[in-house]
Amino acid sequence: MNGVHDLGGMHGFGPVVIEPDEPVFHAEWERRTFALTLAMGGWRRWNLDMSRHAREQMPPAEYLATGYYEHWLWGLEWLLERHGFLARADLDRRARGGAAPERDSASPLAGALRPEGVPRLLRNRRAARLDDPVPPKFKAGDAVVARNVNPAGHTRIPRYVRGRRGSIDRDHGVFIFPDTHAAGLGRKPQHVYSVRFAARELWGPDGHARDAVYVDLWDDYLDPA
Amino acid sequence: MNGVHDLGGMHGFGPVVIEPDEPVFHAEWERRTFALTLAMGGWRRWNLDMSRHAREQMPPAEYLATGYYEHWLWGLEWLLERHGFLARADLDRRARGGAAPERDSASPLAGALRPEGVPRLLRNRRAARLDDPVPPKFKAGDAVVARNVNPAGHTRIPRYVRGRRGSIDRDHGVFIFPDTHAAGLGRKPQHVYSVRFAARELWGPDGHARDAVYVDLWDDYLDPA
Amino acid sequence: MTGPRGHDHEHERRDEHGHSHPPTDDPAHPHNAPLSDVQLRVRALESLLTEKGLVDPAALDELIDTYETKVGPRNGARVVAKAWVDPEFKRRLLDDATATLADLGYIGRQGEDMVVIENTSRVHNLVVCTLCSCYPWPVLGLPPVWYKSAPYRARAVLDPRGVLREVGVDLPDDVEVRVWDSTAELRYLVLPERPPGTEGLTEEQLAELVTRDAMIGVARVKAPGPTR
Amino acid sequence: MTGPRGHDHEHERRDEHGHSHPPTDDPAHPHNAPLSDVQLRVRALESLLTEKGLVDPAALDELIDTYETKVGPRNGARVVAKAWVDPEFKRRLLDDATATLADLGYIGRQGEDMVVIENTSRVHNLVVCTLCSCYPWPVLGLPPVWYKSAPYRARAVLDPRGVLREVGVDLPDDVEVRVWDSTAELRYLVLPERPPGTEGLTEEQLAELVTRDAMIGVARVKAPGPTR
Repeated sequence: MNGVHDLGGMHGFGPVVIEPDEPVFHAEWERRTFALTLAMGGWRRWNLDMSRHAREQMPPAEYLATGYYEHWLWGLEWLLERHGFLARADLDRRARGGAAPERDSASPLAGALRPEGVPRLLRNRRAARLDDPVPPKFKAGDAVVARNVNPAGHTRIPRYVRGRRGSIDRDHGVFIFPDTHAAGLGRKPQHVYSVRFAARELWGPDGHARDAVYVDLWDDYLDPA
Repeated sequence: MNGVHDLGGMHGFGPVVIEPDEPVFHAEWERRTFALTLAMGGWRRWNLDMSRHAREQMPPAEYLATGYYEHWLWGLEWLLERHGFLARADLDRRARGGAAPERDSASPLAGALRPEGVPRLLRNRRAARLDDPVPPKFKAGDAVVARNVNPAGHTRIPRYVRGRRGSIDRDHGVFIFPDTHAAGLGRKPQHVYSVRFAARELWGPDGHARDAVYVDLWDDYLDPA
Repeated sequence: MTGPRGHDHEHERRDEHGHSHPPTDDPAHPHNAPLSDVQLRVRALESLLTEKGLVDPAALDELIDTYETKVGPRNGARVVAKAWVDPEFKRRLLDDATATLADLGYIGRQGEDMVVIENTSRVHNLVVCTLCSCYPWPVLGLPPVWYKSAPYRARAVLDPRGVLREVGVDLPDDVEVRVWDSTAELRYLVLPERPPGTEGLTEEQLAELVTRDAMIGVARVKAPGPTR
Repeated sequence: MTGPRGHDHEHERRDEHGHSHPPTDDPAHPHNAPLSDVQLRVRALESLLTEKGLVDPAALDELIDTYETKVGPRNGARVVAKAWVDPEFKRRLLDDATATLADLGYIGRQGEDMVVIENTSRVHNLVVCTLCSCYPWPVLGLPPVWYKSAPYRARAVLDPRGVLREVGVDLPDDVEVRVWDSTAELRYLVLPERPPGTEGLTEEQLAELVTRDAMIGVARVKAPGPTR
């Protein structure tokens, strides 16, 4: 989808400000949101692409007015509701009531993430890479053009490369295709490449003659140039 | 500038909802904001392109969270401050104080818009059209490509046509060029054309095969295709 | 509403897209609610500019009155009806809209350079301004909220058929949709199709059928009668 | 902060871009201020999911502790220092980052497939994720606020030299800037240039010089000494 999350190339957001000695989290609710997202992901009712898609459903003005963990919280609530874990109305009610967590009120179900399961969850060595013997459509050095597609669903081809010409820098191998995976339509294994786009090709005279942007793109996003 | 005001082609904003029997204004502050903007424009310290540019400076999240007359108000405040009419800090102070308008506390200056001047102001027959004998670069039927430019300043070439191919539908004559005019860099007279872009050229397979978008573009935004 | 000077007893509610709505009798928001921030701010702005002699409140009243009571879509409707009954006028209107509308007095601010585009059984036209909210004031008045809002500006160019379907206009696949994005100082007016069954109506009666939305391209003109 | 369970005495302030900041002693916001909406909401969410048996709060604590105390940019710094002193390791790291990092145990979530890119006197690399905030967790920990925020995501691809200038890295015109937009599941780590004057330092001493920002590409590694 062409959402406000697709920020590459936008003006008007002000300077980049690096906070010195920044802590990992800035508030306890950020810690808990982070951990709740990972723990609930452990139920494997949704995949990573669905998680990203969920965050992209946040209303645009709200997305831009809030930070990272608010996006995570919004996306988690959206997924919990859609997968029947928790209705937002129930959460609204509990939040208004302000009741303190009753942590010991239930034993974790079998299948819930336990402390001893955390190292295994985080040592994950497989995310989106696949072993399927899919041949690549391109090889390093090939000239390509990024397709001009504008799907309403989740996609990982940013607007700023669509219709632009680049060249294959390297082939990363076979991966899950996010557009179908986010929609529950399968993994559609295919190659991912780093594609080099000259800054001038992407931005015209406003780009620097020497510079380039490398974007990871799937076979389905590319045509021969 | 590639700002959030450049909305063409975005997803995620929800349905179009037409309000039945909608009034011209929905609140008194909208009436006054509208009229203040026109009346202060009468001082001719800024032009229409500078007004649009001013509204585009609104922080993106705020722009998307607010409506039309809030954009106008924000832009008017920005212009008033930059042109030395009124500091925002003074306005903040007055707004906090909540003092009622003291309308008769000063006589309008010579040059201020008076009621009898309103019909002439609104009967304006010249906005951006010029008589300069500038030859057109293109004629109806010519194949063109919209330039891929990404200026940080004001521009009227929407992102969704940049780099796309179209054809000249008609030549509208010679007009002021907004990119320079908004920056106080002159009128740079040139032709404006309606350029027809096939929906498939703009949106790829997500466009309808039969449809087209006509966009008014200046010579400086176009190259021969 | 308490008239053009009635600042004090207003309030607005906002929908999820942040658009203002007219005052209601919603008991959660009584009419004597305190002034909102934006109300206070605009009052402060007007008072400061008035004190400096930069604006004359009476001129503001006159500007507002013009667009609330004098200039509006009835102007455009009269033009459309005239074009339906007068082929020579229609020819001139499509050929040189600016001069033809000026002859009727429908000329001026945000309508200095006009283009009229004709809907037919084969072509449906739709007008938008994706970058701000350009709109032909002399013939249609000030634009409605939906025209100025993000959903329309975002989707009219990408998915015009979806937008039209949403507002009740279903177009067959073999009709061509042309979307006009008002990126320059040209202002567009759609000349809608004259509905069948209106042969006996006068120009004045026809004008009454023509809606604002039909002249933007998001509605069809309907014949009068039981189906209306 | 009052420790991992200290919900109650927190507050945050937000800057103009809506980002959270750590608690301060700002007297306008005392530490016993009521809980904010988002604090209440997350507490409610955790309590409901816990009551349903879907999460174990002790597991949440373990997840948080991992990224607050175990996984962070010191991992990446050790890799960089090793590559500076061991040419064979550096060759393998650039050739097959995933396997080489896995040998050191720096493998896992959000770092399953790694690419290391080398800065030289001719090429400066910069990593961004314009679409969300992808970041190599096993070597750098969780991303900082600026990396996740709109200004960086918007401008890193369009105006990388302007961004770098803003954060104190001025690049000569003849250096090529390569921006890596992490749109897929590859995660990028920049191998910064070893600063001159560090010939006598041990691998451990070198690792101490390497900053998070240098491994994202928005800073240079500086030699120790009075200029630091």
